[in-house]
Amino acid sequence: MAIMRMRDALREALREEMLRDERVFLLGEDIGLYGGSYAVTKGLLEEFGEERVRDTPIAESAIVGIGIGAAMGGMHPMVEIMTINFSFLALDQIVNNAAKLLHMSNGQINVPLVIRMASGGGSQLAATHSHSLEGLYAHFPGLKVVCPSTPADAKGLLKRAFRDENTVIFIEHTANYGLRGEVPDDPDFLIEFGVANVVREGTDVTLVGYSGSVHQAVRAAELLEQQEEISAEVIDLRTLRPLDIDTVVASVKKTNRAVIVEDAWRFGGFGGELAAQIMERAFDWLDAPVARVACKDVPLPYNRNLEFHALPSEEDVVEAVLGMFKE
Amino acid sequence: MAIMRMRDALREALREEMLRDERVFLLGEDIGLYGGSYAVTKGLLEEFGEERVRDTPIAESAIVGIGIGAAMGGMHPMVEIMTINFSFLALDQIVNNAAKLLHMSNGQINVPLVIRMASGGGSQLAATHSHSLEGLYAHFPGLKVVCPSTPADAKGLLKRAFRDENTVIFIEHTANYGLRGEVPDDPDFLIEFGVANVVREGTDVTLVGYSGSVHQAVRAAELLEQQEEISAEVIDLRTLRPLDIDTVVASVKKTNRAVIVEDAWRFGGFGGELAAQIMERAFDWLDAPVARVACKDVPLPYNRNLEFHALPSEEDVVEAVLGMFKE
Amino acid sequence: MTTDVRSDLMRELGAEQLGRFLYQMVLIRIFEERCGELYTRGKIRGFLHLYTGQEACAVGSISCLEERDKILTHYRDHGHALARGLDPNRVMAELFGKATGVAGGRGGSMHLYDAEKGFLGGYAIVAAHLPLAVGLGVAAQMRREDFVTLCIFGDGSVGEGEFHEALNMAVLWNTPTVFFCENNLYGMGVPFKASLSTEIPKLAAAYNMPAVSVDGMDVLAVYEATREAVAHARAGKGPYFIEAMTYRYRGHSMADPELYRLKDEIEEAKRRDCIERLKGQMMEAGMLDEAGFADIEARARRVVDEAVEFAEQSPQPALDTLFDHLYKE
Amino acid sequence: MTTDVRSDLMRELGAEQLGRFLYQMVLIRIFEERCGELYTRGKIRGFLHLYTGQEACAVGSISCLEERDKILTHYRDHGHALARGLDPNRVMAELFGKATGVAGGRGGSMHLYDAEKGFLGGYAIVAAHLPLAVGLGVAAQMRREDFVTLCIFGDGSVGEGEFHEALNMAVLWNTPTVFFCENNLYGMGVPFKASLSTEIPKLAAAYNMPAVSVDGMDVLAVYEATREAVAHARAGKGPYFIEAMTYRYRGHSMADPELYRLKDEIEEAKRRDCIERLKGQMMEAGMLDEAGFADIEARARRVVDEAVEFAEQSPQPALDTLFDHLYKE
Ligand SMILES: Cc1ncc(C[n+]2csc(CCOP(=O)(O)OP(=O)(O)O)c2C)c(N)n1
Ligand SMILES: Cc1ncc(C[n+]2csc(CCOP(=O)(O)OP(=O)(O)O)c2C)c(N)n1
Ligand SMILES: [Mg+2]
Ligand SMILES: [Mg+2]
Repeated sequence: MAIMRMRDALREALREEMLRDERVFLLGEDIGLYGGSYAVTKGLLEEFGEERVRDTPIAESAIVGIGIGAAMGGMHPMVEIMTINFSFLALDQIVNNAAKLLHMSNGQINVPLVIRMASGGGSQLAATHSHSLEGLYAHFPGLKVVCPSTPADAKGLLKRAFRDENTVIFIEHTANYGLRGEVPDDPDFLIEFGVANVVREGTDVTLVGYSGSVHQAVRAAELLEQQEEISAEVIDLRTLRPLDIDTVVASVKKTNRAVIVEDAWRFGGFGGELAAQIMERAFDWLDAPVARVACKDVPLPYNRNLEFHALPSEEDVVEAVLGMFKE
Repeated sequence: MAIMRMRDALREALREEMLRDERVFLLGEDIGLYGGSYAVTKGLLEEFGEERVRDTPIAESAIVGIGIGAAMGGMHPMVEIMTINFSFLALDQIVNNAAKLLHMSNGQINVPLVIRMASGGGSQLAATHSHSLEGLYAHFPGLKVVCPSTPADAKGLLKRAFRDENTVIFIEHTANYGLRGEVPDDPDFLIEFGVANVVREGTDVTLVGYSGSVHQAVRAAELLEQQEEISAEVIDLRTLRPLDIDTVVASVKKTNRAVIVEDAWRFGGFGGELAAQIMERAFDWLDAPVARVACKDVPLPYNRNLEFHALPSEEDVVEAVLGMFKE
Repeated sequence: MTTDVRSDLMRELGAEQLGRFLYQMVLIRIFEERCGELYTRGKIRGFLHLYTGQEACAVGSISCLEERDKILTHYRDHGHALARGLDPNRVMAELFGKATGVAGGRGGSMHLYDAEKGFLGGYAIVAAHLPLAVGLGVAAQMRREDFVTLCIFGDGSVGEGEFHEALNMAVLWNTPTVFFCENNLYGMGVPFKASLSTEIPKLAAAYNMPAVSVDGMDVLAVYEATREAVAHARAGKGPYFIEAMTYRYRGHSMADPELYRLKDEIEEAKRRDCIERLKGQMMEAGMLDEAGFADIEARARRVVDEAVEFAEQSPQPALDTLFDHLYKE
Repeated sequence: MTTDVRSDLMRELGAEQLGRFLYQMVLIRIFEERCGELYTRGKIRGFLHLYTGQEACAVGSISCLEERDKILTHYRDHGHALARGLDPNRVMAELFGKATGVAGGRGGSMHLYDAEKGFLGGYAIVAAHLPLAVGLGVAAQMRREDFVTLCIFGDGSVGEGEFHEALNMAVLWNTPTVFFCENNLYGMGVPFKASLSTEIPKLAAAYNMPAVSVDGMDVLAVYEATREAVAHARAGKGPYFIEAMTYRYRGHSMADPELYRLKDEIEEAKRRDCIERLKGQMMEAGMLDEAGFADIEARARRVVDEAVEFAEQSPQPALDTLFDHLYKE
């Protein structure tokens, strides 16, 4: 075990997988000379050379398409899309090629590809640079969607992604890159997809988060305990596809209340899916409708006050929980 | 009133709006010489000439971008994206420019633009050509999302779209193009956005649909009445953003049960949003969890049996309703 | 009819190889005409884009490939599949949506695959397979394998951004990619001149790769150009661009009312027909007589008849296979 | 230092106009250096891309425009905004995120707007504003207005598909668009040569439009080329492409560790500094003396001081304005 930041844990995972499997190589904008815009790939160009760490032109669609083609040709590439905001430009490749080729070719062609991208708001980057699109990707069958919240999970899940024969969308919240935590050294440390993590046990309400929002949920749980004597269980989904709804439902059957916390816009966001599934599976256990705490329905503004007003906060979570107990 | 097909009603709307407002012009792939791939624009090139009906190269992103630029320059363009499947390629323009410019510029720049696209599965076009993405578009603040199910609605809503100062995503289900219905002749016939249509009244269950799925809901309601003596109310949302949830909630408070019917994949689809909102607003009125009937979680296959097996059917709706009464 | 004897190349190829070209072109022609009928009868559904008229492109280019090479093409892909030697029975079965089809009935006309034969798919999103072809080239380089990827697409694709992105990166990374553009003068109903402000080879050459334009109605010209391109790519000299000027006799798809072009233009193109041309050349060279040609036609017809029969008799995919191949374990 | 006297052009422009050029370049330089400090002190946040070194591009090109013309640019947009005459107070206030900012604090550094001045935005998605510029040209044509759109972007944008799509359509539709590429040799940390397989003007010219490369460290060269381009576009002759070879003295953004280039290269570029150059030329021509230059600097510094003061004193946007301007009624 070593204590490290999430960005370093991610780099460790990439390094170990590159050492383990020569089919693994990296391509993306500024992952080489620049060292990665969030420094995840720093040093890898020096260690592995230009053939395996490739700086690309700014051409998201082609980069992903080349990753897909290389995967079809027997490699296991990792494409870094600098931030999820630019992934709109590659969405056709992801949805129509990466996600569907196996099914459309009746099992003949698979696309073992890892697509990493930085995500989330809260850094005053304004409306075009602050998207949270985990749920958008989760909608498409054929993809797997991973969104770690801790350094250890980041490493274990990213290493797991390179053991997958399918395309894995790996989404990293920018606010998490600097987070520190214990990370196993074991080069075979893997975390399975579709296994949620009960971050904190509790009895009165279940808070469900993923990626950045897990930390808000945990802070809210602490506030609830300290200020309101409410015991909140916190679940980190870790992967949205496959989704470990069983763990969520088991928790809700115990607590009888659920609040979903996410950075994305509420309207049409993934929280709706979670709320609906909880209702479907735990209807008779629910003491109150599942609540959703999410981003307000506006493009994120640059101004810090406005941005934080738009984004969900731990206070919003506390308020949502208290609302459930009032009724 | 005249009886016409939906494609003709759409053409009428375009024609009337072009006659009314010289800022309106059309651009898109094969809308001119070819007559439109679904014949919606047929004859308009002949009537309005090459300046106002523009065939474009195959370049979805630029086409939409040019539409945005022209709108910024004082025009009110209509961009036809041949099918919604190709709109992935234009998504960045739609989400980052069309939807956000007004807000980002603090109200200085608006984008009065209508983007029409054909949508939906069921025509054996296989996985890349069968998407239903109404819900995906509805997620983005700044857009309006319209999806008519009848010729009259198509005309009234499309004309309304050209009276809007914002970008309107106008989604037409391919299965609806040939549908016939009465359509008002009045050139000022408009249908407001955000007003759902109660297509059929009922007392035992509320079926909620939009675009193609309204018709399945209606057929299911007929089966339920004939075979099971269950009285189903059917609501056509007409627009997803703005969403008329009030009409839905009022209905559910009367029927105490709701089934959402949609062509999109269930997982992460718009149905989750609807189910969650119904729960939030009518929790104490619900006798059963809101059910969702949607596409199975696979890319749509070419084979007709497989495709129909994957898509939601009226039988699936009936089954979902019966399931609610059993418990 | 032109019978410009390319005597050197014809001698080099010989009667047998030329006969194979002729047979393949005839097979594709008959196959496609039959598909047109079957579509009208509802046996084939969805979108169907026939290749009639363009046969020299598929046959001339694909004949230059080795077994280990890869092909990516667009949705107008029957001709390429047959030229690559995919089983006509299984291609037809795919069009029928049957379980025995090359994609188990999941893909249909626009999405044929045979990975074992290096036929990595028909792609229905215009230009989206161009980057994939570059990626296959990267894989070839990194695996130290010397396969070449032939990437086939239409003139309409040239308007898409991915065309540019892919060409640029292929040159930057020097990948073994042959870009093969079948310019049939129309992207659906839009004349090529209305969709590109320049000439295709001029644009391709601007990226710093060799770019040529050839007569795509002449199988020998296509063969010669592609052989050169494949040798270039295989030798590690990087990508190569070919524009083949051709023409489709049928509408864009079966749904096309063909309002955008005149019958005359079609008739004019037919006078340069690729099958008639090679037939004439071979006859002139004494490599073929009418009986020989009749025999080729009869063979092709039998193969197509059998394919239809096979497709008819094949089972539908079972409903419980719907979720197969969603993820690979 | 080069002081190649372009005497004809200098005479034509006269001391007043040249003095304006010099003043604007100095203003931008001082403004940007102040922004860098303010970022370090946390007054400006988010992404900040400074324009230092490239001033001649903004000033030389934008000086050629009429009031009715439009400008679209990318996220490195302060220089363009100031050259267009946006109020420095309100630009600085925007960087502070204040209600008085040119976008009410919603846009920040990357998204400056002043619609009244035809400054239609800084765009932060690389190359996504190129099609918008073509669309504005379409609007000009259809409304029978003769405004020209100047579209500014970096060398890195040239790799994106939209670059290709936009250039092609601008030529096809003959729009009054001036494409102005500031080639500062890097797209973030990727050297230009690693991101494009060819030269930019060669590629642009392949679309059949005039394309030139000019010294972007020479405000007079930029002015001359852009004047020609704007006249061409305004006369209805269609789009025009300019590559301006320039250099940014600072990192890509404030977060840039600058691992990818050597100090020497930066020093070398500074020897061709655009401000020093014009200053020298004007002195040589007797249009300026050291006192005059000191005066320019002092004026610029006062303006920047005042802008900072204005920004500091301005109010934050009220929280209840969050939903303003989501839809236009
Ligand atoms: C991205 C995208 N846009 C639009 C279409 C619809 N479409 C299918 S084929 C076609 C024309 C393509 O023309 P071309 O590339 O010349 O090939 P051809 O059909 O002539 O063989 C169009 C517009 C599509 N499939 N994909
Ligand atoms: C589509 C997209 N991809 C990636 C980025 C991240 N990014 C921002 S600026 C930049 C470099 C652009 O370089 P260039 O166009 O040369 O402009 P410069 O910064 O040199 O002025 C990159 C990669 C982005 N903003 N948009
Ligand atoms: Mg074509
Ligand atoms: Mg640059």
